[in-house]
Amino acid sequence: MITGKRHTECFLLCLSGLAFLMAAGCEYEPVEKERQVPSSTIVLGIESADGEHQRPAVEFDHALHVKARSGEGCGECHDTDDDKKPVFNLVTSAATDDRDDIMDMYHAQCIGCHQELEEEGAESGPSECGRCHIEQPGGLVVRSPASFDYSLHYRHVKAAKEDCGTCHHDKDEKTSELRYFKGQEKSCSYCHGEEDDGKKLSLQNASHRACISCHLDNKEKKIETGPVNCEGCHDIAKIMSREKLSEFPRVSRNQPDKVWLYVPGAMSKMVPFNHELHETLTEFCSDCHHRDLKKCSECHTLTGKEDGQWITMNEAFHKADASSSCVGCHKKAAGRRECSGCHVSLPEPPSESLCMYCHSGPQFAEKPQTMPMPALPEVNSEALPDAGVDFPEKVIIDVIAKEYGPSDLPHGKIVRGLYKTISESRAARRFHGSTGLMCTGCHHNTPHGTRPAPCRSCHAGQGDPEKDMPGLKHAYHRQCIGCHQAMQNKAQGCEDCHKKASKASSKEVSP
Amino acid sequence: MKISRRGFLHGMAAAGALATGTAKAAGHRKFDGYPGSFGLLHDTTLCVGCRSCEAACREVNNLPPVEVPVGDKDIFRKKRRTTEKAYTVVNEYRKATETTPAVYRKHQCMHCNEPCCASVCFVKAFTKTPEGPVLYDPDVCVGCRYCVMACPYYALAYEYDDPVTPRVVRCTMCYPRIKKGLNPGCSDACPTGAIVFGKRKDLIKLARDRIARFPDRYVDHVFGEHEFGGTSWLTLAGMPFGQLGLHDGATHTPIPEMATSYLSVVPLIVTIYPGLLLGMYAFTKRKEALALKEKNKAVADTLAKADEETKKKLADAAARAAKDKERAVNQAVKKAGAEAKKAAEKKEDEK
Amino acid sequence: MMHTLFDFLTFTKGSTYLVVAVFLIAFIPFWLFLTERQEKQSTVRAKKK
Amino acid sequence: MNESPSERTGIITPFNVIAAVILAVGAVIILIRFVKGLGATTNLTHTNPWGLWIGFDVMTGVALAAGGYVTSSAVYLFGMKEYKPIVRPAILTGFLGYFLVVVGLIVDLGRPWRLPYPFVVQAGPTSALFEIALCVALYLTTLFVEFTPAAFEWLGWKRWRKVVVSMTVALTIFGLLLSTLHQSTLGAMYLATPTKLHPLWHSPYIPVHFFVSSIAAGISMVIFESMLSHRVFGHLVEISHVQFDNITVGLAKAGSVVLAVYFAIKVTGISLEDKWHYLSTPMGHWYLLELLGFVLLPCILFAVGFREKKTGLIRFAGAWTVIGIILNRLNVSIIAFNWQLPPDERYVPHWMEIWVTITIVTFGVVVFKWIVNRMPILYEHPDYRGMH
Repeated sequence: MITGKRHTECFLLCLSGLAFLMAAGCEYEPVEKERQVPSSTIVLGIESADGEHQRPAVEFDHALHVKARSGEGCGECHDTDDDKKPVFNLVTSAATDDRDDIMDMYHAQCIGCHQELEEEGAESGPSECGRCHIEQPGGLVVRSPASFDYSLHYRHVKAAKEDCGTCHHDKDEKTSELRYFKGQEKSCSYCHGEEDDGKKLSLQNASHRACISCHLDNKEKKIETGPVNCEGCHDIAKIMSREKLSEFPRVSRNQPDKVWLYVPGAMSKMVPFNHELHETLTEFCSDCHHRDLKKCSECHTLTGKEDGQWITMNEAFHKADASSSCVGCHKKAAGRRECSGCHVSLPEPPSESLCMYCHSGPQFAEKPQTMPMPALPEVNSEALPDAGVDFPEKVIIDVIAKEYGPSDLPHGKIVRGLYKTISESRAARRFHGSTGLMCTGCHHNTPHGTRPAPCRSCHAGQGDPEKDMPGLKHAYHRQCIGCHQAMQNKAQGCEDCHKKASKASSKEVSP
Repeated sequence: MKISRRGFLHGMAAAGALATGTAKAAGHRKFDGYPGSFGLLHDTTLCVGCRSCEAACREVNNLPPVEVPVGDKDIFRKKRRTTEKAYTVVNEYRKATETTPAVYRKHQCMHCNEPCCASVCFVKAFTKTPEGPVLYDPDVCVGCRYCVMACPYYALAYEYDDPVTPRVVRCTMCYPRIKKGLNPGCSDACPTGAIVFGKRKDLIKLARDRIARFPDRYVDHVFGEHEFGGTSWLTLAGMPFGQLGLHDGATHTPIPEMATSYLSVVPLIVTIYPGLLLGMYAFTKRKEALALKEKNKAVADTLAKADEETKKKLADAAARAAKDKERAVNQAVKKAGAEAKKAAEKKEDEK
Repeated sequence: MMHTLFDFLTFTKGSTYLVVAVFLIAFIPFWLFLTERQEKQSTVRAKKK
Repeated sequence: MNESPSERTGIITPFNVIAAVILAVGAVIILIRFVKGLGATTNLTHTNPWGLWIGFDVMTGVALAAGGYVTSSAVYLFGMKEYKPIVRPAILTGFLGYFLVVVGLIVDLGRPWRLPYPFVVQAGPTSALFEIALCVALYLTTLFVEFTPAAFEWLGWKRWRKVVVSMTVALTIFGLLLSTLHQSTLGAMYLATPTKLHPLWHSPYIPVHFFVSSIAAGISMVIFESMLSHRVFGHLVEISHVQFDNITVGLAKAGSVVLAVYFAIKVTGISLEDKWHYLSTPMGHWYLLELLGFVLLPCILFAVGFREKKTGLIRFAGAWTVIGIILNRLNVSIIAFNWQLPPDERYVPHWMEIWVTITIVTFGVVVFKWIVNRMPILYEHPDYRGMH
């Protein structure tokens, strides 16, 4: 009995010791997770010139106040315009921008209200400094920009009974007043920026004012309408869960369906561009057009213009690391997990042969008056051949089997997987020309339609460092593991593909 | 024993043989290392952490086989370093995530172009061979371990448990195999060709070429091309080298240059001190001598003064004596004259 | 022809050691030569006294 | 004179007993080290190849043995005759100090029997260590020769004594030269580790830091050691207390100035490489502790002690400076070295290492005692009074 107790004690002791050792052994890395502040909380705190706060910033729970004072209406805290409508300016962007004035204003507003309520004997908030200015680790406000995608836009179009003027307006140069110009709608950010001078509001104030007041009106009119609180537009979860229309007409702002991409003076072949198709592939116009909806070539000329921040036409279309350039966007698409297996091993820049996939139009020094509508043929993926000598179902790789046994490669399974991915994507079909190109993902440098040569015919022995040509063993492992890593296939360890061999056979079988 | 062949200042003798070039080898001269020396390129973006290199290294160097079987990833829970039983180790520097694979780096002696270990060794036990490897000679090693302490890559290990013939141990870049025309064990074993052996210059080209072709796979830097004067082992990476246990933004100045910078003051001190100090010594001596002279002079003067006075006293005394005498004589003469007169008058009266 | 800074340093530092050693030793006879007469004179002076 | 109380009361004194125990155990440990290797007796690792035996026995030992060259050059080169009575004890301490350094080295080296290799087999002239080895070897000899007159007087070999005494100036100059070189080069050793030693301690000035601090160490050691020997061997000392106190006060002045200079160049070093921002880090606070607590403070204490002629304060400052120098050398060689490594990769000395260090120091004290009790160190030999 006692001995038994002893044993357990000893065991526990050892266990704890072991645990300690392991703890000591493990590399410790700082795992301080940042405190998340909900989107409905507004952090109030203006840094002084030397970036110092006298007291920690106040985390103002907007939702709580809305709930508590729901009866009173927003005007209680927010300024109201001439016709007593609340304008949802951030108080900080009010008349003054002197730090102390703003601070006083807040203190007056908050504490004043809290004290009044207290006197009334109603439930109230704190009026002592420390209970609003709470010392706590700086948090990360999870507030994502309100995303006004095509679907949401159409819902507004419907709600506004096709009257675009409800939201869109522009400044009349003559009368210098705001009115609606048909067919010249722009995104808000075209005029409304960061700055807010009493007259032209900042994007934030403008949109808050426009959206929320409209939603409030509808609310009063008991019409189904959009959110009036912060999280309604700025909480990522809410945004994702928002109902997305599956079918809705295109945003109509007299844009073309199909268009020739042409830049005056460019000697390259023209690019037939399917604008309509790309609308379905993007979420906002601003994915490609930045603020206004001009033609690319207006700002991005051959040599670049100031309006285009000196980005040339060539860069605008081809810059690989730009989000809004053709190549950049396509590259991003090709980086998706299901594509990356092949695309990860494509060198930069891509081979010239790829240019023709886009530059398939005619070539003119001067753009002719009349051009035929660009024809963009729908490419259908051809069927896979039946399994056989030319399309083996299984390939046993044992050419170099030594301490590890042969590895049987599920060729058919892999190919069918890729085939499915490609044939489901219009772009993939278009750019892989046909499924034939798919094979070159692994059997690179093999002309389409011909039976691939065995890997070892190029990847001989130790390979050739001069040409950066890996040897056979290296080629196999890089191709397989590289692809598995890119496509997040868990089979990346030695034993996953071939077992440790007891007796190595090295029978030549063409892979 | 090799020692018999060596003589004192063997090092200088060896260098002296190369003295032909030294006329040009002035301070401004840049040294580019041995042309056509070999190196290895470790592409960490291709390394899958299988540790085949570790196993192969132990095999070709007749070391005990790896304790944890190849492919077992548990070993990466603890960071390891090279020891007297493991000339190379692979460590995991970033854990695998859902979307990104883990990042590994193989560590071993970097075989510097300007080896720090060699420059700090006071018996010159290390030599940079024209082939690239830095070789160590246990026959002269005294065991001070300054090399182990100075190596910026923590690549050297020491046989602490050997009381009689402890050695510094480290990767030899498989010098014997290279001499035989073979590749280093690790590069042969690597399944993905993440370790490439070749002429260092070619490998740098190769690395740059890879960076150019896959700009978003690599950090645009080849570690070991210039760091501390460059190393034979070159490293490519997809993440900052600082996070791979290497020195981010290390200087290009070879450590030997920094380490020996002060030694150029030594000859100055040796040549200046004797003159300077003897000067000071002479100075103090002179001060003492002067002080002595002053003293003597003072004594002499006082003596002289005293003696003057006595002389004067004597002289006066003499003078006074003479006067008295004269007076006495005159009186005597007068007296005599008067008496004679009297006598004469007396004579006339008798007649 | 030297290829590494290390070789260059080994040569220069080594030879410099030899050079300064020579100078250090040579300084003693030099000093004696320099002060020989002076010593004599002082002794002579001493004798006169 | 050759009779001393410690001998009259026989061999069994508390001191002797304790010393005997320490030495006995130490001897056993050293035996283990040579039979089973460094691994069995030290916490040295591949990452931390230098431990207490280098950091204290060598680094600190050399610094604390600086009294010899400081005093001898003061008296024989700069004609400060009044310090004559402290030269011999200082030189003896110096000689023993360096002797112990070599002993420590022999214990620490992997193959100590090859110690002469750099001179007889193959030289590594690019190494700071080569220069140090050369200087220490020569300086040890120099100190020995400088010490011999005492021995010759004891033995009564007048002619030998005469020869050596005639070389005094040459020896002193040579000693000062060698000390300047190796004291500074000890610091220069760390010029090779820019990535490992904390930037606050690593500086292009580090050789100068080491040299200047060694002077301070020498002076403080002389103050400290003379105080001790006057306590312990009072019966041997013949200079009057007044004379002894004057010497102490004079030393305080020197010590204060040297420490002030040391402080200045240390701060200058920080500005030279714009390393101010490190001062706000934990290591920076540790550095400030060393700089303000163990350089500036004793500097001020010495100054006050000198002004007020407070020998007690001066002796305290002396001891404080000695601790400061030890701290500095340990910082450079152990505490601020590999500072960026995680705790489990840092070096902490093994108890055996500490014991061996204590053993070596004890050994030194015993030998010092033995010699002082016999030879004319603290007093002038009657036959040679007022000579040399």
